[in-house]
Amino acid sequence: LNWSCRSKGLQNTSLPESSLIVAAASDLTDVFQELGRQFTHEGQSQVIFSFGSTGALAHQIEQGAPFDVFVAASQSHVDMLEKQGLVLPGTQRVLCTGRIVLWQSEGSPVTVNCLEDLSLAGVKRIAIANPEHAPYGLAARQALERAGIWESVRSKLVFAENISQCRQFAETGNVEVAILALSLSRRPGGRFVLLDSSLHEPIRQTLCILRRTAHQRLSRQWVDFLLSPPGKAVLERYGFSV
Amino acid sequence: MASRFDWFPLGFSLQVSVLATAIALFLGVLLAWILARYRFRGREWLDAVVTLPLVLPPTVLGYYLLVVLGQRGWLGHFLESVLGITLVFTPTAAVIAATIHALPLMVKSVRATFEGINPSLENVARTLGAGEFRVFRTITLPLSWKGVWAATALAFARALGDFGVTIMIAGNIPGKTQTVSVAIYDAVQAGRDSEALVLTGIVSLSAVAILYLINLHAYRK
Amino acid sequence: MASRFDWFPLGFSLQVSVLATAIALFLGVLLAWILARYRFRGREWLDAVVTLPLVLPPTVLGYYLLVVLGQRGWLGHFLESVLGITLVFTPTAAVIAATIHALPLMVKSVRATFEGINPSLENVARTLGAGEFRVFRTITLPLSWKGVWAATALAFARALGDFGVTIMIAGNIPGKTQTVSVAIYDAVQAGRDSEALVLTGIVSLSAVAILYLINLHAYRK
Amino acid sequence: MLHIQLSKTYYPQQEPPFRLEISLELKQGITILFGPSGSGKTMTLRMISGIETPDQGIIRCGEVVFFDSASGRNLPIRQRKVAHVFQDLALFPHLTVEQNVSYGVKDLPSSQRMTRVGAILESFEIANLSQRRPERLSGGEQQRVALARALVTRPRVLLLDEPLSALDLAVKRSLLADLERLNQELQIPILYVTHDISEALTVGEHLVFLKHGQVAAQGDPWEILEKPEAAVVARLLGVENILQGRITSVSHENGTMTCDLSGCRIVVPLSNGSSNQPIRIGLRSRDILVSVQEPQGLSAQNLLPGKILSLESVAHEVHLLLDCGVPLRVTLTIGAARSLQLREGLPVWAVFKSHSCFILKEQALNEG
Amino acid sequence: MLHIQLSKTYYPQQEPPFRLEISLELKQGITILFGPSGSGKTMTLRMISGIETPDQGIIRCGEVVFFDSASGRNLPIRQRKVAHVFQDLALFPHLTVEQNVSYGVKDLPSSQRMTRVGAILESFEIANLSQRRPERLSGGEQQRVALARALVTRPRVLLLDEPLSALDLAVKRSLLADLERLNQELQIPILYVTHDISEALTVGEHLVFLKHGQVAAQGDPWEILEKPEAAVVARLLGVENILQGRITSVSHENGTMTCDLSGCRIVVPLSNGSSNQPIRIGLRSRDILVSVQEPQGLSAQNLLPGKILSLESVAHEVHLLLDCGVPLRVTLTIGAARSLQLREGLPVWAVFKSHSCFILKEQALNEG
Ligand SMILES: Nc1ncnc2c1ncn2[C@@H]1O[C@H](COP(=O)(O)OP(=O)(O)OP(=O)(O)O)[C@@H](O)[C@H]1O
Ligand SMILES: Nc1ncnc2c1ncn2[C@@H]1O[C@H](COP(=O)(O)OP(=O)(O)OP(=O)(O)O)[C@@H](O)[C@H]1O
Ligand SMILES: [Mg+2]
Ligand SMILES: [Mg+2]
Repeated sequence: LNWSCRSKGLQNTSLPESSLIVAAASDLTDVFQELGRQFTHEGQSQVIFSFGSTGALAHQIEQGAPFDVFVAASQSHVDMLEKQGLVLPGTQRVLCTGRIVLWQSEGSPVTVNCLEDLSLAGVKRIAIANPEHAPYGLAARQALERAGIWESVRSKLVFAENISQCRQFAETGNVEVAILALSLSRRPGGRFVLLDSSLHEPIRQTLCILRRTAHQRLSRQWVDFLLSPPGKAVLERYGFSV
Repeated sequence: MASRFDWFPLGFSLQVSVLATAIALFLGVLLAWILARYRFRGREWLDAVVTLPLVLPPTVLGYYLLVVLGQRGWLGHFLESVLGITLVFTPTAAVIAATIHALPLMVKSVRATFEGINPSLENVARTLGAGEFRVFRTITLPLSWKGVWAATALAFARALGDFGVTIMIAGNIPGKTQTVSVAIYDAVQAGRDSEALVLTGIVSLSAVAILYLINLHAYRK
Repeated sequence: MASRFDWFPLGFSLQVSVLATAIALFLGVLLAWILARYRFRGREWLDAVVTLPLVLPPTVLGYYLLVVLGQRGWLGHFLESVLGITLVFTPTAAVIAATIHALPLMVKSVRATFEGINPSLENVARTLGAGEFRVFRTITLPLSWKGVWAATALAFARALGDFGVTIMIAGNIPGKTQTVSVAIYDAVQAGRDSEALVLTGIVSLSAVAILYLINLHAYRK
Repeated sequence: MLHIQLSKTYYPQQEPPFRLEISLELKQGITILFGPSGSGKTMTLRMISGIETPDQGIIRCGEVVFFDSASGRNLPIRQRKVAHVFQDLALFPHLTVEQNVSYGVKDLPSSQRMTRVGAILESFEIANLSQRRPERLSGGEQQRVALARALVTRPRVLLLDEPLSALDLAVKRSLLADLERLNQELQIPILYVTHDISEALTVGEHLVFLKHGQVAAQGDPWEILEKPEAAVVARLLGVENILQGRITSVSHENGTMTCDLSGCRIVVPLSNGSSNQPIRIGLRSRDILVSVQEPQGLSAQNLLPGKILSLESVAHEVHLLLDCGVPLRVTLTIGAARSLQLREGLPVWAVFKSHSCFILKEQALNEG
Repeated sequence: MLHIQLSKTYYPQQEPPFRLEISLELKQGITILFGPSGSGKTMTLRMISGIETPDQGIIRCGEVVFFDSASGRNLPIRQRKVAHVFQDLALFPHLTVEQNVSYGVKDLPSSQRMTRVGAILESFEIANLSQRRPERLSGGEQQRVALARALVTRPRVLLLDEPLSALDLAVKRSLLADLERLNQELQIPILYVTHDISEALTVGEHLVFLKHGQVAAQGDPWEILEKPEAAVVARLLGVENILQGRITSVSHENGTMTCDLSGCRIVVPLSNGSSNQPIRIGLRSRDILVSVQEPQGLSAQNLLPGKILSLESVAHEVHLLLDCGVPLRVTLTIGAARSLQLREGLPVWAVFKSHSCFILKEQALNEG
C-alpha cells in the first residue's frame, strides 16, 4: 500500500485549498454554474461543484467524501444524513422546489400539449427518469398516476438513469416526449409544456452544510448567497419555485 | 422488495452476453487474423482504433452511439427508413452495446496469440496445399485456443458487465431491455440494498461458474 | 464554454492511467505467473474470481468498494484509524479504480501467453542452473513480450476509460479527482456538448497515439 | 525438370552478409544436396518451396514458373505442390500422427485417402502411433511422421532436409528403400539434404556440392571426387590422405593402374589416364591397415613399408602418421593398436586395397 | 559414479503402455546410449536431468541423491547440475548465440566467464555468429550452439541427445575431439545418445544398448557384439549376414581361427573359443567383394566360390544374394555390378577379410 503515499505526487491539483466543494444534484447543474460564477465574481472564494445523482452523492458523503455543502434533489436523503449526524445541526434548508415539464425536441413528429396527449398513437416512447431513485422520475410517475394514464402509457416508458439522460433520449429523437426538470428545459433545441405542480409532491431541493467541513464560514456565505434575493432570482429564472 | 423477485434481467443478460460474445468472437478473431496475417499501411493504427471503445467512458460512448444509431442519426435513419429496422431501445441494442465492449479485448488478445505461433507450422501447411483460410482454420486457430478462450472469457465478462452503453442505447425498459447490470444499478440507486446484493451475488456466482468452465476448457489436459 | 478550457482532467487521467497500468502490469504478471506456473487447488477458481471486476457494472462495483474502502468501511476505517491513510476521494482512489479494471485484462491475457511457451525452453534453463525466478525473468517473460504488450495496451485503455468506479470512489471533484472520463461525462450531462466533443477528441487521439506506440513496440522487428 | 537460378543475400547485423547464388538444373530422381554446415542447403530448399523469396532469379518446374524476378511472378506456396520436410520437422502439435499425415491429402476421396495414409503409416512403422500427438513421440518417430506427411502427397517436387538424421541404420535402410520405390513411382525431382556420406552414396543419382552459398561441384556421386573441387569434398568426406604421383602403367584387363608416388608403387582402380600422366589419389585413413610384419601373400594389394612417425590416441581410436616415402595418415582402433604394440619409430607396413583409392583430377591440385 | 535404477510407465491412449525399466551404473567417461528409435533413450536422459520424474527407483550421482522414491526425494532440476543437450536443441530464441552460451555461467566473475565462453565459441567455430539469434542459424550451427551452451558449464553429469546428427563429418570430428578433451578434463559421466555407429565406436568407452525400454546389453563398444543380445545389435548395425559353423583350428600366432560353415572354410580373427566349438559369425554385406574370376594371390583372405541367386538394384546399390554353400548377402555399387556384368546364375567368388568377421557368442543363437 505504499503506493498510496507515492501517489501524493498526483496531487498537483489546480484548485486552491480554500475553495468550497459543493455536492449538488444534477438538475441544479445549469443554475449552480451560473450562481457559482456570480459568487466568485462578488469577490468570494471559488466554488467547486460535484454534480451527481442525489443517492450517489449521499452515499459518498456517508463514506467521508470531502464535500462542504450538499444540495439534494429530495429531502429524504438529507434527513437520512442528518440522522447519521453528518449534517451540521440546524443547517438543513429547503432551497427551492423543482417543476417538471413535458419536453419535446424540435422536429418531433407529434405535438404533445398535455399529459393526456401521451396516450396518442404517435407517441411511441416516453422517457422519464427512473422513479425508483430519481426525484424527478418519482414526480413524473406521480403526475402520470394522478392524470390516470400511468397504466396506459406504462409500456411506452423508457427509464433513464437520471434526468440528463432523459433529456438526451428526447434530444436525439429516440423518444417523442420526455418528462424533464424545468431547470434543464431552458437549453435550446426543444419546446416544453409545464405541468401543474399539484400533480406531484413538491420536489424539494434541500441543502445542508456538512459537519466535516473545514470551511464553515465560507459554506455559510454560500448558503446565504443562495438564499439571498439575487440568488433566488437566478433560481427562479432557471425554473425553480422559491 | 415487496414485489416478487424478477428473474428477467438475469436471463436476458445471459442471452445478450452469450450472443455478444459470439459475435465478438467471430468478428474479433477475423480482425485479429487480418491484423496478424496481412501487412498493410495503417495496420497498427487500425489496431489502435479498434481499442478505442475501451478508452471512452461508456455512457459517453453510448451517447455518441445514440446519436449515430438513433432515429435521427444517419445510420439509424438509414436502417429505419430503408430496412425498417429500429435499433435503439431494443434487445438488439443491448447486444450491440455488449459487443462493442467485448470486441477490443478479443482483437488484441487474439492477435497477440496468433503472432506467437511458429510460422514454420503455417508454412508447412501451405506446402501441403492448404490455402490461407484452411491454414487459419486448421493450424493458426486451433493452436491459439488458449489465447482465444482467455479472450472469450474476458469478452464474456465484459459483455455481462456493460452498463453505460447499454442503458444509453438499449434503455432501461424493465422486462424488455433491462440487463442485470442495469437492474443492479437501479436497485443500488433505489436503496434496495438487499435486492442489489442478491442480484450481485447471483451474477457473480454464475459469472465465476461460467468463467471457471471456460478456464477448464481452455487449460484442460 | 465561457470559462477557459480545463486541462487538469487530461493530465490527471494520464498520470492515473500510467500509474494504474504499471501497477496492473506488475500485479497482473505476477498473478499470471502464479496461475500459469503452479498447480494448486482452486487455481481455475482464482482465475475466474480475478475476472469478476469485469462482470459487475462499474458503478455498482464502485458502490461496494466505497462500502469497503470508505471511512465507515472496515478496510477504510482500519487504514484511516491505524495507518492514517485515507483512500477514497483522493487521487489514490482514482488509481485504485483504474487498476481494478485493468488487472483482469492483464492477468488473463498474460497467463494465456505464458502457457503458450514451449516448456522445453524453461526446462533447459533449469538444467543450466537457473532458479524459478531467473527462468521467469530471463525466459518466460521475454518470450511473452507480445502478449504482455497487448495486455498492457488493453489495460491502459481500460484504465483511461474507467468511469463508474472512479466516480464512485474518487468522486467527481473538478481539479482534484476528476479524470477525463468523468469530465466528459460531466460535460455531456450538463449539455456542454462542444466541450465534451473536444475532450473526447483529445482523449481519443492521444489514446490512439499511445496505443499505436505500444503496438509498434510490441510488434516491432 | 526443375530449373533454379537465383541469388539472395542475408544481412545479419554486425557481420559480413551471407550470399546464396545458385544455378541448378534438376532432373527427375534423387539429387543429393551436400555441403558443410551453414553452406546454404536449407536456404535453397526454402526458396524452392516458396517460404523464402529470392532477391532475384528464376525457379521453374517444367512449364510451371514458381518464381521469376523479371516478370515479378511469385507463385504462392500452396500452388507450387512442393512437399518439403523441414529440418526442424514442424509437425502440427495439435494433430495426431494420422491427422498430420493426412493433412496434405484432404482433397482425395475418403476411402482412397485412408488407404494411402494407412499404407504409408504401415511402411514407416508408425501405424501403431497413429493416434498420438507429436509431443509423445521420440525424435526418430517424429522424423518418420514428418517424412510420411510429405511423401503421402503426390508433389511436383520433393524436398527433404536431413530427413533421416535421427534414425538408426535399420530404419534408415528401410526408409531409403521406400524412398527409392517412391522415386521410381513418382518420377519427380527429389532434393535430398544429408551429411551422411553413405546415405548420400546409397540414395543419390546426382550430387550437388554446396559451399559458401555456391555450387562448388555437381555430378554423379561416385564421379564427383574427380571434379575440380574434389580436394575439398574429399576432406569433407574424411579423405585424409591426398597423394600425388605419376601413372606408370595401365592394365585394362585388371581394371587397375599402377602409380609411382615418390618411389613407392601403388595400384589404383582404372580411370581415364595414361602412362606418365600426373595423378592425385585420395585415401581414407580408416581404409588403411597396419601390419607389423611383412604381410604374406597379399600380392594384389598395396603394401607400403614405412615407420611410425607419431601416434596419438583419441577416444577409442588411434591416429598414426606413417612415413612410407609419402606421409600417410592412418586411423586404427585402440584395440588393434594395443594388440600390435605400436609405438613411435616402429617399422610397419601400410596395407590398403586398390578400391580404397579415389582418383582425383589434376585440377584438384590447385585447390587448397 | 552415476547410479540409475528406475522404472516409469507411459500410458498413451488406446495403446499398450510403454514401460521404461533401467538399471545402470555409469562411470566417468563417455557412455554411448544406443538403441532403435523409440527405445527410451531420450526418456532416460530426461529422468536423469529431472525433467521427468520416474514412477519409482533411485538416481544417485556420487553422494548426491537426485531422486529416491523410497525417501520421496526429488532434487530440483537446477540443483542437479546436469547439463543436457536436448534432441530438439531448445535454444533460447530471444537470446543471441553468445547469450545462449553464457546462460549457464552467469555466476562466474565476468572476466572468467568471457574467457570461457569466448574459448568455446571459438573452438566450436561459432564465434563469428555470436551476435545472431538462433532463427538465423543453420541446423548444424544451432546444434553447435546447443552443445556449447551445455559444455561451457561445469556440470556433474553431461547428457547429449544426438548432439552431432546435423553436422558434417569434418565438424563432427573436430567436435568429437573437443568432447574427448573435455572428457579428460572434467572427469564426469557423459551419456551420449547416437545412432551413428562410427560416432559410437569413435567416442565411446562404454556402450549401453537399450531396447523396448530395457538395457539389452552393455559393455565395451567393441566387445558388445559378443554379448547375448548381439544378433539384434548386429542387425541394427547393419550386419546382414549371420553365419553359423564350427571352429576347426585356432592359430594364436596369426591371431586367427579357421571355421567350417557347412563345408566352406573361412578365417576369422582370434577369439576365445577352441577347436570343434560351435561359432556364429556376423558379416556386413558391404564388407564382401565379389569377383567374377578366381582371385589371384589372395591366400590370406576368405574366398568362397558360389553363384548369384538373385540380384536387386536399389538406387546406386545392388543387393546380391549368393549361394556359397551358405547364403550370403552382398551389397555392391551399381558401377561395380555393371562393370562386372553380374547377372543371376553367374558363378562368382565372395571375397572378404577376416577382420570383417565379427564373432557372436553362442547365446546369440537363441535370439531372433
Ligand atoms: N535469417 C537469416 N539471416 C541471416 N543469415 C542467415 C539467416 N538464416 C540463415 N542464415 C545463414 O545463412 C547460412 C546458410 O544457412 P542454411 O540454413 O541454408 O545452412 P545449411 O546448409 O542448411 O546448414 P546445416 O547443414 O547446418 O543445416 C548460414 O551461415 C546461416 O547462418
Ligand atoms: N509423453 C509420452 N507419453 C506416452 N508415450 C511416450 C511419451 N513420450 C514418449 N513416448 C514413447 O516412449 C518411447 C520412448 O521414447 P524416447 O523418446 O525415449 O525414444 P528414443 O529412444 O529417444 O528414440 P529416438 O531415437 O527416436 O529419439 C517411444 O515409443 C515414444 O513413443
Ligand atoms: Mg540446414
Ligand atoms: Mg530420442
